[in-house]
Amino acid sequence: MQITVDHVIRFLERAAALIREHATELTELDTVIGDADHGTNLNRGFSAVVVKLDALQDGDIGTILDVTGKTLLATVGGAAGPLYGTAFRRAGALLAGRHAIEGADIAAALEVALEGIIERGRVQRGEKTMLDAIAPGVETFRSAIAEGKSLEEAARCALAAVEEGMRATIPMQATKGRAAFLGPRSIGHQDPGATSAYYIACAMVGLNVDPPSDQNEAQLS
Amino acid sequence: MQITVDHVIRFLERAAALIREHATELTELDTVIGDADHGTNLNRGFSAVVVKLDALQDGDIGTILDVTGKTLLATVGGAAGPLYGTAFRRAGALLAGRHAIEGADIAAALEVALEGIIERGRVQRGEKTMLDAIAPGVETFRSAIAEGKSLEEAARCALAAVEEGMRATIPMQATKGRAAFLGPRSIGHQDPGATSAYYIACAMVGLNVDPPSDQNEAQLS
Amino acid sequence: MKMLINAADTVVSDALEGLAQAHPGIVRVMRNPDYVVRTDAPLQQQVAIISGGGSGHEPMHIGYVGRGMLTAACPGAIFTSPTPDQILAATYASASRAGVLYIIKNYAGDRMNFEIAMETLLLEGVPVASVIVADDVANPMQDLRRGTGATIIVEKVAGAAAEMGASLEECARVARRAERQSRSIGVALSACTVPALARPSFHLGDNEIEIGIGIHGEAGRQRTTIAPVAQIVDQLCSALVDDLDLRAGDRTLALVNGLGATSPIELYIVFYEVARWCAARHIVLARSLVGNYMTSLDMAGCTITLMRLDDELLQLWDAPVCTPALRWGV
Amino acid sequence: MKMLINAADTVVSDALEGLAQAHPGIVRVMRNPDYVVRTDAPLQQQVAIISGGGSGHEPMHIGYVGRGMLTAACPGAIFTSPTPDQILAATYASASRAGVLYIIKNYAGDRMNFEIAMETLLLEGVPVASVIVADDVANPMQDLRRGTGATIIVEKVAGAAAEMGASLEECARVARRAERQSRSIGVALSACTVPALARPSFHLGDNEIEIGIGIHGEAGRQRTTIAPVAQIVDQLCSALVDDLDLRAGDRTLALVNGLGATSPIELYIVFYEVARWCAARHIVLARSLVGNYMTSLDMAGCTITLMRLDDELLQLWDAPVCTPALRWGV
Ligand SMILES: Nc1ncnc2c1ncn2[C@@H]1O[C@H](COP(=O)(O)OP(=O)(O)O)[C@@H](O)[C@H]1O
Ligand SMILES: Nc1ncnc2c1ncn2[C@@H]1O[C@H](COP(=O)(O)OP(=O)(O)O)[C@@H](O)[C@H]1O
Ligand SMILES: [Mg+2]
Ligand SMILES: [Mg+2]
Ligand SMILES: [Mg+2]
Ligand SMILES: [Mg+2]
Repeated sequence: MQITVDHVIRFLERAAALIREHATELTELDTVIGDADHGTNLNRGFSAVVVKLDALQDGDIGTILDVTGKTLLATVGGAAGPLYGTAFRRAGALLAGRHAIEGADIAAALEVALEGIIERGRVQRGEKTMLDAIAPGVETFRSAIAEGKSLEEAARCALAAVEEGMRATIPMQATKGRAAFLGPRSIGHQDPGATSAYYIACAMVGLNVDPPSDQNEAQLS
Repeated sequence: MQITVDHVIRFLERAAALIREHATELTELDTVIGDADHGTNLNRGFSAVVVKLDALQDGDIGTILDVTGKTLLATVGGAAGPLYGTAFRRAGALLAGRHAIEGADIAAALEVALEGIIERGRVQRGEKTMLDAIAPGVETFRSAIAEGKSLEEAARCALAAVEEGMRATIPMQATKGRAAFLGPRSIGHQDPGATSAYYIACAMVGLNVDPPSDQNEAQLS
Repeated sequence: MKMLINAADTVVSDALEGLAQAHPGIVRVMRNPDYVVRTDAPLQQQVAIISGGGSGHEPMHIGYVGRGMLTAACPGAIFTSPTPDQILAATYASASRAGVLYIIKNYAGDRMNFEIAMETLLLEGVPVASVIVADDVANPMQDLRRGTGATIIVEKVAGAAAEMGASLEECARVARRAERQSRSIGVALSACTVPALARPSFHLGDNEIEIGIGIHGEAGRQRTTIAPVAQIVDQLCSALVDDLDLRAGDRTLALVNGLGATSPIELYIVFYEVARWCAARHIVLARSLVGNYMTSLDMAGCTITLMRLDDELLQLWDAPVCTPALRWGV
Repeated sequence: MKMLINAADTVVSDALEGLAQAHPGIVRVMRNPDYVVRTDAPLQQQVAIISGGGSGHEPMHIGYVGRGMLTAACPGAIFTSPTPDQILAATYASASRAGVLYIIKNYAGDRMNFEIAMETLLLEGVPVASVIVADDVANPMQDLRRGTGATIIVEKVAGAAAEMGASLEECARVARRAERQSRSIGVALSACTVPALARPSFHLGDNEIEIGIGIHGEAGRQRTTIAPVAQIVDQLCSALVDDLDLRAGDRTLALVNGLGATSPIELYIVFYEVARWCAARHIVLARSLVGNYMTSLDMAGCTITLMRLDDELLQLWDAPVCTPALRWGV
């Protein structure tokens, strides 16, 4: 199957909805090992993205993702703004001019987005950041597509990997971001950025089906 | 009987002891309708008086009271410092050069002390201040002496009047001092200054007997 | 209650030593009796401007000693008026033949202690005048008004006049004018903790605030619930403007003062609302001051002071000042 | 949790409007994107000194905009680094051909947002340099050190150099030197309340304090019990002096900074103990600053910063400055 502009817009709307729904949870996680703003900031950013989407119905996928990245950059601030902003902009650059994409395109876009985060954050896996959720998801997605799995199937596998990666941040000691200041005290708490990455990944799954019912959304939380 | 320099020194020492013992109570009363310093301040002042007493064993009663007043003035601050300081200095001036005094002298000294408080505080009875405890005490003492009562008997009657006057401040609305800022909210609380006046009066009673035993002190509290 | 202190009974002396070490070029701190005096005092032919009051209100008064403001300040024990000994010692260290002006906040204790000092000075023939600051409109009765934020303005104005060589009468006149043109009122979000007491002097519930509080840990006149700042400012400013009879076109100075535990960002928000409130009534905020200028230990909340300005008061306010806590033009 | 605000999401904008109205002669406040800029910017042939960071630390940074210090400041949301858009807008409003120096606190978010802005400027050919402030010794690992109190010193020093006409390289050099010569550490008596969260971000018991806290409501490295200030200062100063290798005879600048809810009298007591501690080791406190200069909303506690001074840094520190929060020599 192919992913169209409509799908991408729906993905972004769902991501925004999930972030809004979980803003308090994200901020609470950030209270424990950060500065209590992750949910507030991402919610501000994704709400701004949604406002922009209306004008982009006729745009291409690359433009939509680039505008999303720019909007996140301009409105989120903190660490998450540059990281997610860079990721979306890189993906957007790769998909410039495209109105329909398929599995391999998405895998490539995720790959450059991931590189963007690694470069911008000067981060490796194991440092207790969003990367620890995103990287396994991207890898899993790429392999699944390479193995010939359906888009939906690949996305579901990737989401499971993201979730696992998110949980894996709990026992880690942070060495990047604000939690790193806490040293050993950062151990035992789930990383807020890994958690927001999980909710964004949730929004990607089932893109080829109708927007999730309330029940679906409830399952995600 | 006659009151000598020794008696006066003993009175001041007992007053200091009682103020020290009740400093917290006085400060607590001052917390409710004042600024939480009355006990602390008077305790600082009377402790300074006690230090001065050693050098005054050979002085006359007037000098001792004058030094007491000056010391309170110099160390107490707040409203209580000028009021008690003025009272002691006025009594000291009246009794200048005297080494022994009797009932009528004491009544006269209390009278000028009272006047000092009224002048310094520009205060009348019924304004919920120390005056409401001191004034009835002074009057009662003077009448008792005029009626020919013994010094001890007069002092006991006066103390009862002081205590009654102190309690009478509870239902009053303050119109002088810090409690006045509270307006009607000052009603229902005993005035700290009236209470310290009561403890000082306690120290005057039984001047012709030995310093009070622990038990006596316990009864006072 | 936690505080950054060594012990309750060394709070004032430790802080005085701290001030002395932090501003050696501006003030000298003398001990027993305690006072703070300009390093260049006594100044011949300059009226000495002296204030004082209980400690716990820093930077008032000790932080306002310096060129163009106070010649000396007398810090009492926490919330306790200074003694006549302190006041006289500060006076002898400051006063020239031009005389001395006492700026006294309207508290029984402050008034009596300064009065006793003045009685002594009169006997000694030292020219002395005084101004009583009673600006807090929380109490409707004029003589029951506390001296609060206006004290800083009066000290600044009198100090500027003295620095310009004004006579004692002249200094007293401008000080009284500044006082009469100023009104204040405060709101507390929490009580303060007197170190010797070691617990807050009153309790406010999670949603309670108290309007018309003083600066000595005393409770206010009215307890109400927390509301958006715009509403609180409306209530406070209405009281001030009514009492001072401020009208459209009047120029004013606004002081938004933190009581010790309120953050600067909140004070700027309060100031914004004061500015909006005044602008809506065409009251001109010609000058302003936002920050911790007169605290009440660790009380959370603020006071607002409004002063009607004219050219003379404006000029005195703008005159150079160099103290630990207020500094401009030098 | 009670605060003097209108609503959690208008805290920053209301405070910015307040700053604008309180200091119209010094700063201009621009909105969407938000930045604060000197009224006289852009200054031809003068290097623009720009800083920024999350809000909630007032007067840092917006209170340090003005002659002799920052050309512009970018306030983010509460505890949130500003965005590249803000930084670029501030830069375009400030920068002349002499270039721009960014003073960046060592937080992932601050670094990345400024980095993105720098990438844009490099493409556009605007000369740009940056200095990272990482002065908080709470973390033994150098690159995990937060930027705290030293930021104020670096801003002052760089601003003075720029005002004197120094080149971009020169400004960056003195800023980096000031940074390398400074160390800070903090202690909290209570946590702060992020308005959007509406409750304190961590809890300290009645007798607990936390050493090595940051300024974003984050917990510290070590929890201990309240002690006399002399003991706390001993622990904090030891850490600073060890790390900076301060020795007898060294001249220093000491900044005792309140975190928002600590009273001025306490800060002066802390400063007194710092002065005593240094004096006992023959470390010379040549300059000092005591007050709320970098807050963490309504956190109770303080930070101590020590900087080794030499003639050049001293001269830059003493140079005239005229900002809302720091003012001397003008
Ligand atoms: N250098 C980095 N690389 C990758 N992710 C990072 C880095 N620094 C922080 N993060 C992520 O950002 C999250 C925090 O985001 P946010 O709260 O918005 O920023 P801030 O820490 O500036 O308040 C962390 O939970 C972490 O996942
Ligand atoms: N004008 C006055 N005349 C008489 N007594 C007064 C006057 N003002 C205050 N007092 C007394 O002083 C007491 C308070 O003393 P203290 O706490 O030492 O002073 P302050 O109110 O300055 O803190 C009050 O309880 C009251 O009895
Ligand atoms: Mg955060
Ligand atoms: Mg009292
Ligand atoms: Mg008092
Ligand atoms: Mg943040």
